[in-house]
Amino acid sequence: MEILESGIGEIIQPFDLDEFREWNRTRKSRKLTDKLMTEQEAIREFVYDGCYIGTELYGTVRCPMSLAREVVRQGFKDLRVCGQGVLELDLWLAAGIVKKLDITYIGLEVYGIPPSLRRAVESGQVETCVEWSNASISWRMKAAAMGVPFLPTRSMLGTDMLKYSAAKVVEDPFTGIKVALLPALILDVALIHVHRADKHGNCQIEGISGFALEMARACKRLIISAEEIIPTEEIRKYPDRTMIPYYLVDAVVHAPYGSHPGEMAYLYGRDEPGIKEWVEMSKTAEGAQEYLDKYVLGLKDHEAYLQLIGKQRLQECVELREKRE
Amino acid sequence: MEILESGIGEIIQPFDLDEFREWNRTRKSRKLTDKLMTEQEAIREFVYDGCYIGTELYGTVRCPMSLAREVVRQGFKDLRVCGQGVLELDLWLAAGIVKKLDITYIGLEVYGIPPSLRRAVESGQVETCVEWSNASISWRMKAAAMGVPFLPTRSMLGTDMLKYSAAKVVEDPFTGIKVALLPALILDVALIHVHRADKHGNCQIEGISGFALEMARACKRLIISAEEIIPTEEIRKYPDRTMIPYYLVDAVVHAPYGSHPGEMAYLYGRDEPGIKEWVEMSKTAEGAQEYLDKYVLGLKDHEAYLQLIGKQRLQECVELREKRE
Amino acid sequence: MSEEYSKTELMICVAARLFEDGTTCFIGTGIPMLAAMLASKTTAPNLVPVFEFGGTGAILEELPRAVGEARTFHKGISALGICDTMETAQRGFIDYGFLGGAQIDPYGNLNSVTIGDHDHPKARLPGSGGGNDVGSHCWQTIAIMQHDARRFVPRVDFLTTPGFLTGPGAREAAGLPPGTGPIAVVSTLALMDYEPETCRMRLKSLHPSVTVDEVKANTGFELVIPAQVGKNEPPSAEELRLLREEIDPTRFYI
Amino acid sequence: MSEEYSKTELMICVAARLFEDGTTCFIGTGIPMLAAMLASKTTAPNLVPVFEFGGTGAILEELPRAVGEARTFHKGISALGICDTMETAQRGFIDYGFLGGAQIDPYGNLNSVTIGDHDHPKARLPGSGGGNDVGSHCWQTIAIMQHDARRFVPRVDFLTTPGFLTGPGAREAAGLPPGTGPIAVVSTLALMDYEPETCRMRLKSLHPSVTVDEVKANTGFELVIPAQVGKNEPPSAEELRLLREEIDPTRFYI
Repeated sequence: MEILESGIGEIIQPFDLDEFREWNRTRKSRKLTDKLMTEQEAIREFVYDGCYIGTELYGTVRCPMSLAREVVRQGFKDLRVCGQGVLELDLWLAAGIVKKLDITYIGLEVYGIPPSLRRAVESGQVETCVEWSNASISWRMKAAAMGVPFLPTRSMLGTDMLKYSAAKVVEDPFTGIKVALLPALILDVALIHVHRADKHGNCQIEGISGFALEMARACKRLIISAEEIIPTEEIRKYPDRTMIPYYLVDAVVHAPYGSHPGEMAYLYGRDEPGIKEWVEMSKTAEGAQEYLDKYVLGLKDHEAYLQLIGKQRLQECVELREKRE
Repeated sequence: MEILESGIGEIIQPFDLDEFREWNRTRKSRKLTDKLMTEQEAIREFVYDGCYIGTELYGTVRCPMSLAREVVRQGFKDLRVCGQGVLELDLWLAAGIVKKLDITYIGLEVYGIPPSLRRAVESGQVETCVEWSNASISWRMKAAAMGVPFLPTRSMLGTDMLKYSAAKVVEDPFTGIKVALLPALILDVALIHVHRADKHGNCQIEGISGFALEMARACKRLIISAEEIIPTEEIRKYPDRTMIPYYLVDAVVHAPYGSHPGEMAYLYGRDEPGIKEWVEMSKTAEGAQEYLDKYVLGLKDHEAYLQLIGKQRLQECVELREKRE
Repeated sequence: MSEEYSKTELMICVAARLFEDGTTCFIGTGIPMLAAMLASKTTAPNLVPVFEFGGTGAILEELPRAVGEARTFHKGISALGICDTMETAQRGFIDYGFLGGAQIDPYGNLNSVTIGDHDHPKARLPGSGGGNDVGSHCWQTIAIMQHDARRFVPRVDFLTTPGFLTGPGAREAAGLPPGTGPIAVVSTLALMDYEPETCRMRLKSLHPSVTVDEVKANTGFELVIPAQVGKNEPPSAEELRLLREEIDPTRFYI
Repeated sequence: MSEEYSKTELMICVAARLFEDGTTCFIGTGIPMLAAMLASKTTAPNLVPVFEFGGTGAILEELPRAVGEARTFHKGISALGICDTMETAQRGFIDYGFLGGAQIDPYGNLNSVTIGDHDHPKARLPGSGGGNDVGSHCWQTIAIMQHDARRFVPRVDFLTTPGFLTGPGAREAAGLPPGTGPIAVVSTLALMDYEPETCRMRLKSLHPSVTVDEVKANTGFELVIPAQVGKNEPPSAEELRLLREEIDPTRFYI
């Protein structure tokens, strides 16, 4: 089973499964403790300069925006990031806090290529971009979540994606086909926004799960923000709805409208004007800074953000929500 | 990435991912057709002599017992089976229809080693036993479900399990640790019992999911039996509860109490006397045959089986069900 | 005689007519969403839309603006995660995929990563996203492109999403699943397919009032020009009504 | 002065006392279930029981009779599937695992596959089940055994579940996760642990009225006998009351 080809991309986040096991043994309590914190407390305690960090799902959908803004507010630097992202990573890029990227897609969806991404990468401010497909980065987390060093795939074969990734092509010893081996990805910090969580960190998600299950199991520190904090009795009544069990979680932040201006399935729809405001202002570095000042740096916390947005606009988002029918 | 060790076990079910892809392309309709059938119709249409077949979950828990009994009733032979099984596979072994086994565990749980297994294997009637752990067989299905030729694991290393399996040990090219590569398992036929399904085969399961998601995605022919047939509107109202989408499914059988004498979470508890009856009667070949005559061969179908069990005993099982509280 | 319509509306209609009823199809943001909705309201009522982050079989009553938003699983068959969706594609269950990019080459290879050198790019683009996966695992893919010589290039700067790679047999040699590959390009000027023997892009049919020379002039490589070049029907009044009144009444895209 | 009790009740109590509070533990069918329930009602109220088919953190109000039944996720923290549970173990989240088998050797290796030759066995046993996985991934494992010379053998006929394999360093050399391995055996006669230097089974403490010679006579290999051999407390009246009245009132197991 020789290596037929190796990507020249850097493994931005080297991993050691035995060290991960030891971490999970010694740093993850099995006790049901109260992990409720504010955004400030959680980000201050678990995020650090240079850490490898990721967010789920993405900017306009069930995204931990209140946590992402707090990361900017606390002024961390040299972050190594995997994305898959829209507004959240674009904010980080505009704030100049990203040093290396395992990049799959950072865009503004229908609004196109993010000027912040272009400025950050073309200026060399982001030092390294290692390329992965959306599925590949999810499978890399899935490998870590399974506790294995790699997963095979038939994605990326034959392209420059393989060449500029850190994957390796081998011949399957059972059937002889070629597969790319994707190295496990163990994040230092993961930020995930959910519909409901109890104070211990047991989480329920509605609608698509994105890659929340994989990321929650593939990180050393997991900060959960939740639209609603529910009693543990509710969790225990529906154990089959628990997608992220408490022992994976380090902090639980109560963040109503935590995904704004993005949407939250069945709770509120996206705030199109709010999204467009970033699209417009981020066209220039100055405009992006103005946005950051107005919506992030100039505000104390998520509560201040929600006050700035205002009850009426939030209510309008609620009226736009997807309904079960 | 050389092969450090190879199990001497046979790959009882050789696989070809490209052929599987072609099958999924040409033999699995994307249309929402009516797949409702009786046990007889479904088993007759999709099971065949010598096929590689599996059941989920196992004998006393959410097990497709009505389908398993029908397989015996129709007198197929030379089945190749993966198990993980209790009553269902024990019945098949007693009926002498199993030729080869990818065996993980076939036992009577608290009641110990199944005499039927001993008779079938020690007599040589079962020609081949290839050994796998419970996790390994599930991961083999997961590999097929992912569309990849293998998955790595740290199970089975250093033991006779590895030696008598068909796994291969390699050194991980990223970190240098040893891992066992488990070959994908693509079943010819899978039988899965669920709580609710619509006529197209969209399935909802409550409680633990066992390995239903993996098996449903790792087979060429999938027969679903369901406690309840629900309208597709119910499925579409809760798309996040669909564990098995219709396009994987070939037949849907309405089978109330389909897991009896096993349990069905939140619907009915297990029928201990019913289980003990098999435990007692299967101690001798004659007794096992007597049981088969009484509960399987001597009965026309599942409805006749339920009549034999009787409303009162079934009601007693319902009263023993797990409740959400 | 059809009324006035925009290039975008025309592309949507031409793309929509390519959908085959009763098939599964990966839908990306933008034109594919409108085309899928139009198709499901016209020629492909049994189309099964698949969105990469988990939504499958949605009833597209309202136009999705993102591949993860709730509209992608509205009254859907299932709402799972990206791994399940992509593994479903890897198992061969997804028939079609729509793709886009900043560059396309004669073999249908697409670039959405960088213009210029990867490590010192003239322009950084969003990245593969699910594009590479869709191009690797779906049975057939269709590209939607602005048609000009800067986008239709002899060689893409960064091969992000596999078309036929270097030509006949190249996909299989690379390990990509046999029988997969690009089948069409819908551009602002015409509809292209691929010449079976060479796997090179071939002009199939022209949009109304577009000439072969115009297409050649806007293509940065030698396009295969068959003896017979067809003409694409302009949007019908009904197609335009559906697009403007039912599918995108707020004119979010069109 | 404690009242009458059965060998099984004694084993359950000795096993229950080994549970560490606030830890995760793989629970198999039989004695481990009773021991886990007893522990959670006495010394380990914060024990997190894990059952291989998906139940985690259940409140064990009624005695499970199978590792998949609803009682294994009664008021549980989560009810997922076997892959998630086993992957959680592979990631290092499961502290303890209880194991059983037909044979055990001096290094704590267990056999539950065949007696005699694998391909022509004298006796076919159920198979590994989750045993091999639990023995591979859990940090520490505890075996529950009938104590006689046919079961405590120099070499198991089929090495199903890894103990220390051939001795010090052997698990790591085989690729099993560092720092894992067996820590104890609860038998019908005594409690054993392992000598750190040799990884060989060592007598730790005797059940009431059992002698060292009796243990030796019933062990098919040379057991390490330390200078000090302890004594296991008989079941307390409270332990027996819990077992008989609360945990297994129908005497399903005991």
